[in-house]
Amino acid sequence: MANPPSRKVLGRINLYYWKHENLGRGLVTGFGIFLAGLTLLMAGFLAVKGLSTFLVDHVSPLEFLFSTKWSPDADVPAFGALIFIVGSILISTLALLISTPFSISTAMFVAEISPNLGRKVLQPAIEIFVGIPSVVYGWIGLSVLVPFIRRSFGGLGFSLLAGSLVLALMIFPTITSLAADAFRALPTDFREASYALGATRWQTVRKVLLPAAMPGILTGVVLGLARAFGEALAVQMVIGNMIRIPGKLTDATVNLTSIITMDMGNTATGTPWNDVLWSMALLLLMISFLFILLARTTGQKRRSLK
Amino acid sequence: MTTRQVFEQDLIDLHTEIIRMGALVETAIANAVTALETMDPELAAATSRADDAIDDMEKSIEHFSLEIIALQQPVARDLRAVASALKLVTDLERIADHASDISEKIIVLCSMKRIVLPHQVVTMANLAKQMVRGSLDSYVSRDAVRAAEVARSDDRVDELYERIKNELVHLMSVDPENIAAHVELLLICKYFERIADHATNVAEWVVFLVNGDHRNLN
Amino acid sequence: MTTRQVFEQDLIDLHTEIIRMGALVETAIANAVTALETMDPELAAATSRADDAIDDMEKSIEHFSLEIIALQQPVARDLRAVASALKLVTDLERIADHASDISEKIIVLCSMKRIVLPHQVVTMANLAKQMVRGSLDSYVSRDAVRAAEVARSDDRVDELYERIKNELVHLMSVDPENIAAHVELLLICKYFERIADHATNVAEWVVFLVNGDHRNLN
Amino acid sequence: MRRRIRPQITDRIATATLYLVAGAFVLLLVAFVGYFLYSGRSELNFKFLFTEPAFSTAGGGIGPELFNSIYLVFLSGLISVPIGIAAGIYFAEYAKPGRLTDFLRLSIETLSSLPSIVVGLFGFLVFVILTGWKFTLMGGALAVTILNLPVIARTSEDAIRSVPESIKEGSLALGATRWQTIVRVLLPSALPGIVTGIIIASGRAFGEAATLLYTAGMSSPRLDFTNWNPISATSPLNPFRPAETLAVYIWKINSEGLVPDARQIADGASAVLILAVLAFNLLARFLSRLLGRRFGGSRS
Amino acid sequence: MDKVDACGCADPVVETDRVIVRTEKLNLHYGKLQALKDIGVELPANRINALIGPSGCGKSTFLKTLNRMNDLILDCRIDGRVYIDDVDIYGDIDVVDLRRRVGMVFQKPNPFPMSIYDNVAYGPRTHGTKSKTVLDEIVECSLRRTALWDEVKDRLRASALGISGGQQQRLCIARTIAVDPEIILMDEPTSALDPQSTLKIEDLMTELKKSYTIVIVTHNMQQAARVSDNTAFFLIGEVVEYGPTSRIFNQPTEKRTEDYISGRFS
Amino acid sequence: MDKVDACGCADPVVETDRVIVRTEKLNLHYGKLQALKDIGVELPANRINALIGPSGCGKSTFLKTLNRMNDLILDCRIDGRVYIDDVDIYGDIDVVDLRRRVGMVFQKPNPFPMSIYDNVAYGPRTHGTKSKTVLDEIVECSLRRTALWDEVKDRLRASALGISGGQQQRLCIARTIAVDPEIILMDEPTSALDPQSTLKIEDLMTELKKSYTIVIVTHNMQQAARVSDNTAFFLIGEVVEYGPTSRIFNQPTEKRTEDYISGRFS
Ligand SMILES: Nc1ncnc2c1ncn2[C@@H]1O[C@H](COP(=O)(O)OP(=O)(O)OP(=O)(O)O)[C@@H](O)[C@H]1O
Ligand SMILES: Nc1ncnc2c1ncn2[C@@H]1O[C@H](COP(=O)(O)OP(=O)(O)OP(=O)(O)O)[C@@H](O)[C@H]1O
Ligand SMILES: [Mg+2]
Ligand SMILES: [Mg+2]
Ligand SMILES: O=P([O-])([O-])[O-]
Repeated sequence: MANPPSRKVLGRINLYYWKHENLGRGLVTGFGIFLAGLTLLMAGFLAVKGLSTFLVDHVSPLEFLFSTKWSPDADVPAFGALIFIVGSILISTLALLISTPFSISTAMFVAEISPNLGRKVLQPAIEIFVGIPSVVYGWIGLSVLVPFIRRSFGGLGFSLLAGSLVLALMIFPTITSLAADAFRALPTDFREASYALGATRWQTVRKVLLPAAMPGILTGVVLGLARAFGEALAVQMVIGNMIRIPGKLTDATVNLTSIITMDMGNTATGTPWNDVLWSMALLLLMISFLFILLARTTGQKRRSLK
Repeated sequence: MTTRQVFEQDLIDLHTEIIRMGALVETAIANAVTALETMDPELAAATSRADDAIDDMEKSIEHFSLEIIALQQPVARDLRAVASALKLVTDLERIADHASDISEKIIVLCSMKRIVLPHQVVTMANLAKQMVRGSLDSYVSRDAVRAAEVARSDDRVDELYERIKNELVHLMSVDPENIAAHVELLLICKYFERIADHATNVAEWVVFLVNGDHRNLN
Repeated sequence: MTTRQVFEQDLIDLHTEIIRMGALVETAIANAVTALETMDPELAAATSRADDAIDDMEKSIEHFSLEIIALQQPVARDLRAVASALKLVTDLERIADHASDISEKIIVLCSMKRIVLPHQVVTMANLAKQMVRGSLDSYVSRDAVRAAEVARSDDRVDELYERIKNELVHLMSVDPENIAAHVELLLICKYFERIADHATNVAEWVVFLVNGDHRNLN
Repeated sequence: MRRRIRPQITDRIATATLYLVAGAFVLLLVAFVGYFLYSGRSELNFKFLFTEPAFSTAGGGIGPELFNSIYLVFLSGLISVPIGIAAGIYFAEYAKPGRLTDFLRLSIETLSSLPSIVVGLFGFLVFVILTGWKFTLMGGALAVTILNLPVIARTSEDAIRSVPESIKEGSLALGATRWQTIVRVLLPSALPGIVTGIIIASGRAFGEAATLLYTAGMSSPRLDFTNWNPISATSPLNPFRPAETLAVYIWKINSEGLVPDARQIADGASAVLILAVLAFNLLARFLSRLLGRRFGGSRS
Repeated sequence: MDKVDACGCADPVVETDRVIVRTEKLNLHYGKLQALKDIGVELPANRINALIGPSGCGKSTFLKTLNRMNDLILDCRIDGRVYIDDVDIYGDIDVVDLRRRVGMVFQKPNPFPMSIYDNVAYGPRTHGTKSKTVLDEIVECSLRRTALWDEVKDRLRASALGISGGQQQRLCIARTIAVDPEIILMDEPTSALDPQSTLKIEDLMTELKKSYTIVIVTHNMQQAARVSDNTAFFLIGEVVEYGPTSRIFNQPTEKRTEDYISGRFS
Repeated sequence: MDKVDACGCADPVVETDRVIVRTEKLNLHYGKLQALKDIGVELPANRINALIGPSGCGKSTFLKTLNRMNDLILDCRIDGRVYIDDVDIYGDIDVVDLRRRVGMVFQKPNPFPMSIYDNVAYGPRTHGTKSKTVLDEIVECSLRRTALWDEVKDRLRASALGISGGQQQRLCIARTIAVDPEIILMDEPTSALDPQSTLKIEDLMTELKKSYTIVIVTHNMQQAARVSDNTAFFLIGEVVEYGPTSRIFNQPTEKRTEDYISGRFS
């Protein structure tokens, strides 16, 4: 089989192949590995920084995770981060509880009840919501929500409730658009089949579509949760930043990201206080890794169903 | 019943129909032979009348075969089964036709002065009858070897026919009074000869059905 | 050539083949009639020899028809075209066979003492010949009306045959010397009668081909 | 025929409820946008957009911040788009399927959903401390790049993967190499998806604050908009200078509260951000539809 | 077969040649496009009625008028009458109930992403059956009738998406049967299946016609020839010819029908 | 046809019965599964060779060994020899060039999402043709040969995704022809098409065999019967019978072949 003249073969190297395959392949492989390396580098960096709390400063991991005593600048400093962890968990869970029902309802509307309105009105609206920067959410929480809560429920206004509401608003579009995608990804066959058996639209949505879309919706919920957990500025602006476990919804509290944001600038590198902040960052990294794993497994279930 | 089974059943029905028709044809020719031996005008008349039913069967089997081809689109062995059915019914019908013709001639003979039946005529008639039965048997059992055997008998019939013809010509010249009767008898023999030919054709179709290979067997 | 065109071409080829075969058959029977009229043993011998080619054509057309059915799976009109081809070749072959038989008898006749040919024999022979031609024409032009006409002629042939048979029986008794020759002549007439029958069958298949409706036409 | 009532009524009630929720959601957005445009209306003028912020008096603008935001998006895009797409291609086409690749993909996904404050801290350590650059626009851009790279890589990979396998086979069966297939068939087909990804990432960079607090810093030097020499310290084009972006500015004036008209500035800046988001959205839509039409038609 | 009886399904009485579906001057428009023109046919009960015709001639559209699935399409307008059991289904009737009585099987097998059991039980549950025993019985009976019981009885709780395409299609038929319809509409039910599964579905149809009236759209001429009792030939929205399948395939009266079935259509 | 000549395509000389593809003891494993067993066939040039057999018997796999598309599958192992024009294609050859010489058309039409022109020009461009005039000529010629020219000549710049499925499939064939292959492999090329388009593709194949050798996988028995010259019957990875189509369909020597083609396969 003779090569056409355009294929110059020099020694054992086929120039044509080199030019049209190996070159490009080498390039993209390099960048792919660079990106992967970057990730590992970050993880490594955070791990080194974050673990030095325990390895260098000899803070007990148990104390870090389970103590509520936070006095980093005392003579005998205590580095219990439980308050922040609880704050993060409370605020995220609450946000999720508020936004999930609305998200699913909106997703149903967009995908099933009125795809037309959904496509023309709601979908763009959702996308705009996703794109709004978190400081703007924080700002609206600060300038509208906090005064409102103060007037209605008393207290400072800066509160767990304000933080959750702002977060709920932020993650609402994430969950909604993933849930709507999950509904839309369902084949029309399901709908036709159900109608042909004499089911009403609501029966179809409730009994066939919702269960079928559940893995996709769960993925949305998990990713929403991840975002809620990691959000810093918007929450920090409205939560009040009081280092205590809140007794009620209108109490101010604090969470992991807020304390990092606030204290990082005020501490010197290498001090135990600074190290503890890094440990919190590491904790956030681990949690987001966990959430991704979770979202993946639910997502995989969805793929295997298709 | 499954679609495939419907088709199988169709093929079986086709087979059965042909066997039924074959049985009628066999009876017709057997009756014709008997009527000839016993010079029985009533049996002959009955035989002649039976022919209409056989004609109808031919048409209905033809129609059925074509329907199977149109609706089931058989290939290979199945197609051969249907095609051979389509073809051999014609021969069967022809045999029955000839049996009926023979019967009519017997009736004519009976109305004339009695002549002596040369014994070879009966031999030939029986031989033709056996060939028909043999070819039908080979069809039932899809037995190509048997069919080829049947076809070979045709030569004997032809030979017998030539001899009978000569004898009858001789008889006519020695017995001018009975010329008409002997002419009828000659024609009867001619019919038996044709019947043997058709039986050979049937045998040929059986061989085709089994082997997929259609050749003149004699 | 497109697939569809292949099929159309197959159908056309089939049609052409049958017409070719028909032409050979027509020639065979025309020659047989001429040989009879002129008592020409050489023409007769040639006619008899031509039969093998026709036999081969029958087989090849049958084979072709089955191949078309197996590979193209025709329905409706196409199927009828193929099915009627499959069926009527048998009749054509039979006609040629009979023409060959007639020729052989003519050769025998020529070797005997010359007898006078009753003029009705020639009439009948020509009538049979015309029927064959007519049935083939109706096939070529797919003309069911013409085919039905042809089939109706069969009655005339049968009638003529009866009359000739009586005349020949009479001749045998008045001219015992030529009995053998007259017997041969009788058998020749019988063959013509059969030829007319087969021509009728061909006509019936033409009607089926055109109308999809297969009935006895006489 | 027997009439059955219950399912139909449930159906009506459910439908009405869903309409209500969806309507409320749209109202909320309208209120949101309306609120900012209304309260920021007084600031949506040239002076506000183009003048320097004031340090402790009222009437400052957001000129440098706006410029910084845009410049940052541009810089980070310059780095993240080619690398992101290349990495996307690698993972979609060349990475051997297996545990290692799965693990890498998982890592990258984690990177993309990492809290931005954590990325900011990483950037702080690397681009501020380790390199000794101090707070710089470049540091911020690189940190934002870290945030955006996975997004772009991910959307590129998805877009390439969603090109039907059959099209790829078609190209290979014609005797094209893998690389030719990627460049000539896969990338053009995936372009709408990739572009959407880039624009979304840009929008994110535009509004990002947490990452930048500790990388690009919370202050800007006095910029001389007539100086276009990129290595001069006062040049707006100099990437190695501290640069406060719009989003950071909003956060800062709220946390520090030194300017008397903080509220108005924040309102105005928020309105600008929201308008920018709207613009990015429209652009993404427009481009992906344009490209979709160019390569699309209805895919059957 | 004996097993079917064992599961308690009453042996159906085959009534013959009772007209179950009758249309009169049925016209259907999609917006400005007229998809059906003056259709007037009478479909006999307990028969397999095949609809054939070139793509876009309105076969699917006609099928969907019989269970009013066209109601879901916005700009679809219907004039004329469709009687099922002498009731005008475009009159004042309950659509949901109509769809229960007129089941439908689609081109691509479309089981719900739930267990095999739940798929079959879906219809009865939707229509208010709650009792577990009754449901069990319906499920078993439906699966037996579609000759699927033995193949899946050990994994009724497994996902319906895990069985083969042919089995899925039979499951969809079982699901339709479970609501005890009178008529089953099938829109090219085997075009997505391999030949072996196709044969099984065809067998099933022949079996089912004892109890149900079947209307099937098919592109496969042989399928229509093999399984159907009557065939209607559609062309650009009209019924050109309707009659016993064996006549349509042997001696169509219309030249257009002949051209179509013998593949001469351009 | 005269138009084809007008476009400058040399009228091909039909050589007959030269063997172009020959396999010897070809075995193929996917991991542990043996998908092809000891295949030894000789396919003649300028003929349509049909591969038939039940699902999963290895037809597609065999087809893909002929242009080494199986190279893309990781755990696929091949022993034995495949000769094309007496060159062992698993020896030291250029795969890219092999794939140019052995074109492939897939089950579902898969035009590239670019213009009709670019689709056809894709192959030649990939192989280094740059001249606009040459490309124009190749495109026109290929489209003419697939009888598509008249249908699309006014919208060569329109997206290939906007034409009908049947046209798309012919476009894919044109695209394959454009690189001037010797052999065209087709894997169920009409199974996603309606009957009319199917007929057109079949016609095209009959036309193309004058210039190319065609190997086609089909599930449609009639299609194999109608268009192919030779038929190979595959069963569980083996070739049970191979011969002239008319013999296979009239008088198969193997009972298994007969059972399969007459639909008796269980
Ligand atoms: N929802 C719809 N809106 C508008 N027109 C439609 C719609 N559904 C079908 N049509 C049109 O109505 C006509 C008939 O369509 P229908 O689907 O009934 O054809 P069909 O005979 O089923 O064809 P096929 O064999 O391809 O399924 C076609 O011209 C089609 O384009
Ligand atoms: N990439 C693969 N990896 C593992 N096994 C495979 C792969 N492709 C095919 N097989 C297996 O090899 C066997 C033959 O497959 P192949 O696709 O060649 O069958 P086929 O005859 O083309 O069937 P069909 O008619 O369904 O297309 C099957 O058992 C199939 O499951
Ligand atoms: Mg349809
Ligand atoms: Mg395959
Ligand atoms: O049918 P025949 O008259 O030739 O026996």
